[in-house]
Amino acid sequence: MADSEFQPLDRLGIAARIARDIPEGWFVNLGIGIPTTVSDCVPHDREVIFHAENGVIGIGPAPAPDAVNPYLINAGVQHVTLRTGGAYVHHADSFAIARGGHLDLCVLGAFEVSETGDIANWARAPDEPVKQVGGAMDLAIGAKRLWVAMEHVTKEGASRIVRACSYPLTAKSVVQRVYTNLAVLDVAPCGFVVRDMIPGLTFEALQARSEAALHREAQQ
Amino acid sequence: MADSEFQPLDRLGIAARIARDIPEGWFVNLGIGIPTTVSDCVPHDREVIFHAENGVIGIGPAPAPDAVNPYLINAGVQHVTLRTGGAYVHHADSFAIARGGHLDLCVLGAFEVSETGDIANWARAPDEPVKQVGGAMDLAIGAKRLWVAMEHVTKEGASRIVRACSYPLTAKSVVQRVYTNLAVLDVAPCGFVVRDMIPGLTFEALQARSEAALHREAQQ
Amino acid sequence: MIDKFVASMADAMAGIEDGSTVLVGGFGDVGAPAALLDGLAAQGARDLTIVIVAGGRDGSKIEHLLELGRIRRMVCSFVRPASLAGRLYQQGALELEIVPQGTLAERIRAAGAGIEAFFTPTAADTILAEGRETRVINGKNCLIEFPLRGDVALIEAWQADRWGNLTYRESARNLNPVMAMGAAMTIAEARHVVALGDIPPEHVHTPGPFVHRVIHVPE
Amino acid sequence: MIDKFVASMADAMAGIEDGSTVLVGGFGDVGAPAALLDGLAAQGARDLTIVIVAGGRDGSKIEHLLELGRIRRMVCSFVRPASLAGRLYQQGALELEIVPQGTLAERIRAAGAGIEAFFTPTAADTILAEGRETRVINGKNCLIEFPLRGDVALIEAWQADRWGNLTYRESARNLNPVMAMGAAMTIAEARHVVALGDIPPEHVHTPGPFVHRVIHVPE
Repeated sequence: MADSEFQPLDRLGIAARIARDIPEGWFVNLGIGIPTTVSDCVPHDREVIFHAENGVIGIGPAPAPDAVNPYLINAGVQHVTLRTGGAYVHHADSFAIARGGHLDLCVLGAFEVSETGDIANWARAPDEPVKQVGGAMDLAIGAKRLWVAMEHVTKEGASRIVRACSYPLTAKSVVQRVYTNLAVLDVAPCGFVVRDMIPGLTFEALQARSEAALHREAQQ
Repeated sequence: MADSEFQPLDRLGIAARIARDIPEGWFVNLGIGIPTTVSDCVPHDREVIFHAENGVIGIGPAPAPDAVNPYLINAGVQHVTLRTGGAYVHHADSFAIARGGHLDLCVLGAFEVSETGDIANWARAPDEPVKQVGGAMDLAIGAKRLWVAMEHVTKEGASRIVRACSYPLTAKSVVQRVYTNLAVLDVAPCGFVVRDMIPGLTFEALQARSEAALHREAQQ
Repeated sequence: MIDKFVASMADAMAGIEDGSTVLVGGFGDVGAPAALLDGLAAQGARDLTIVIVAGGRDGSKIEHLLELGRIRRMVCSFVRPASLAGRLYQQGALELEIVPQGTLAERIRAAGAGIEAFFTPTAADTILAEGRETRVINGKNCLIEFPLRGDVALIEAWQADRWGNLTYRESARNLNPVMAMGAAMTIAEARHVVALGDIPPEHVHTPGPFVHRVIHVPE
Repeated sequence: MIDKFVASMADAMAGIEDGSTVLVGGFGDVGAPAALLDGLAAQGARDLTIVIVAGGRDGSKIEHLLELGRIRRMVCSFVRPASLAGRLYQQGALELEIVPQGTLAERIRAAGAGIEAFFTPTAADTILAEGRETRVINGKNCLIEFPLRGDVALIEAWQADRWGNLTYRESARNLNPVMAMGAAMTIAEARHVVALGDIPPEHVHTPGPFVHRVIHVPE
C-alpha cells in the first residue's frame, strides 16, 4: 500500500466534506464527535437548521467567551447560540422530531457500519458493565437520511467498513452514506458503493482497508 | 306515587346541586347539556379551573354580546371568556389532560348509568346509522372522578338508573356519582347508594322510579 | 435563504394528488383553514380521505368538497346524521371512520412522533372495539390504535415567518399544531406575516421544520 | 384562592415517601432542580427510584443522594462507568435501567397522557430488546414500551404564578414540562414569582393544573 501517495483527511476535513453535501433548508441533527463540527463548516449564509435533542431548533455557532448564555446548551452539554428564527421545544417534542421522520439528515459517529446499513456506535461489547445509550438509537431509526462520519480503520488497523457489525447494533439497515477519512461510500442494495475518494487513493488501496466488498459506481 | 308532594329539580337546579360539591382548586371538565351550566353556579371567588377539550384551561363566563372573541370557544362551540390565569394547549395535550388522570372531575350527561358504574351517553342503538362519539369516551375513562348529570327517568317514564345499560356503552365501571332531578346517588361496590334526595321524596318513591336496586347510606 | 411563503393559492396546492389523506385543522370555524379548503376545491384533487374533528357541517367548506364529489372517506369524531356527510354515508357514497376525539388527536400525534401503535383504555369496552385487538394492561382493558398519517395537512395560523415558525390565537390552536407534525406536507394559511425573529423562540407554537408552505391570508 | 406556593423547603418535600419514583428534570445542569434535590436529601426519603436523562455525574446532586444511600434504582439513558453510579451498579448496590433517551421522554409522556403502552422502532433490533415483546408494524420491527409514572416530579422553571403556570428559559425547558405531566405530584422550583395573568395564556409552557407545589428559589 502506497500510503505516501495520499493524505487522509483529518477530522475537520471529514466534517468539511460532509458540509459540502448539505443543501440549504435541510433540518439536521449532528451527533457527538466528528459530526458536531460539521455545522462550523456550513457557511452562515447557507441556511441549514440544526437540531439538538435537548429541544433546540436552529443552533448557531459557539458563543464568544464573554457572551455565554448558561441556559442554552446543545446535546453535548456545550454552550451554543441560537440563530434568528430558532425555537425551543420540550424533550418529548424534540424526540418526536427525531423519531417521527422530520429530520432531513442525521450525522452520527460509529465504530462500525455494515454493508446492509447496520450501525454500531454505542457499546463496545454486549457485556459492557455499564451501558450508555443516550439518543443515538432514536436518531438512527428516525431521520430521513442517516450518514455516518468516522475513520475508515481503527488505530489498530481494523476496518470499520464491515460485512456484519461485531459490536452491539444501534439500529439495523438505516445508514445511507458513510464519510471516512479516505472515501465517501453509499450503502446500496448491492453493498458499499464508492462515491468519492481522496486524491491519490486507488480503489484497490481503499478495498484493502475495507473488510466488506466495495463496488465502483459503474458496477452498481 | 304522591308526585304532588315533591318538586323535581329543573336542569339548572341539578347543575346548582353539583356546583355545591365542587371545592376550590379542582380542575373540571363539563360535558354538553346540563353539565355545561354547572360553571355558572360556582361563585366566581371560588377558584375552580374549567377545562374544554379544544385546549382551553380556565374558562370563564359567557362574554357580553359586544365583547365576543371569535377565536375563543368551548367544546360545545359556544363563545366563552378566559379567566385570569388561564392557558391554551393543543388538542393532543388537551386530551392528555382528559385521558391522563389530570382532571379532578368530569361531569357528563347520560342516557343511562348502571349499578356497576357503566355509562351510556353517545348512541341510542348499536345500529344507529351515523355515529357521533365526540370526546365522551376519552373523558369517561380518564378523569379522577366521573359524575353524571341527568333526569332520573325518561320522558316516557323509563328509569335511567339501571341494572345494566341497554344503550351502547361509553365506558365501563367509571361513574362514581349520579345527580338527577330527584336524588344524588353514589356508585358503591354494593350498587347505587342514595346520598341525598329532594325535599318531600321518600326512599320508596325514588326506588319506584329506579330500575336498579337502591341502598340507603346505612345499608352500605 | 429559506422562504416558505408561496405567492399564490395555486402554488400552495401544487402537487396534492388524487387519493391523498388530508388532515384539516380547526374546531368548528375556529382555527379552520377556510382559504386552503377553497383552494383545495379549486385545485381539483379527488378521492380524498379527510381527517377532521367534526365532518361536514351544513354550510361548511367540507360540505362543499362533498358536493363536488371529492371526498371518498372521512375520519372524524362526529358527523350529524342529517348533514350531507351523514346522508352520503347512509347512501353508501361516503366511507366514514368514527374515532373518539382524544384517540383522533393521539393517532395524529403518533404519526408525527414515530409511534407505530399504542394502547388506550378509550373505547376499549365499547362497540367501537368490536373485532379489534384489546389487551389488559396495568389492570385496564385497552384498545390498540395506529397512527393517522397525512399526506397533507391544511392548517390555520395567526403569525408566520419565512422559516415557517407559527403562532396560533387563543383556542384556534386546537388540532393545528398536532396536524402540522403528522403530515408529510404541511400547508398553513397565516393571518399575519412577521419577520424572522419577531416571534421569540420561547413563544413559537409550531417550529418551522414542521411547516412546508405558508400562504398569507389576511383577516 | 388557589395558591400553590409553599413557604419552606420542608413544605415542598412534605409527604415524599420511601420507595417513591422521582422524576428529575434537567439536561446537564440546565433546567435541573438543584434546590429541590438538596431538599430531597434533607427530607430523608430512601429506597428511591430516580428517573433522569443522565444519572449521577461526578459532583452532581444525584451523586450526593447516592452517597447518602437513598437511591435503590435509576432509570436513565446514560451513566458513566467511572462515576459513583457506575461503580455502585457494578458492585450490585444500585439497580440500573438504561433506556434510549427518546423512549425515556416518550414513556414519561405516555404516563401523563394515559397511554398504557406503545410500539416504537427505537432499540427494536438491539440487545436492549432481548427477551421483550416486538412486533412488525407498517414494515418496521417495533419494541413495546410501557409508561414511566412518577410519584413525584422535581422540576425547575423560570417564572411561576400562584395557579402553578410555568415558563422555562431557552433550553432549560428540556424534560421539565414532560415530567410535570407524568407524575402524581409535581414540585417546581421557580426563579421568579409573577402575578396571576402576567404570563400571557398563549405563552404558558406548563399549565397550572399539572403543578402541585411551587417554591421560589431566586437565581
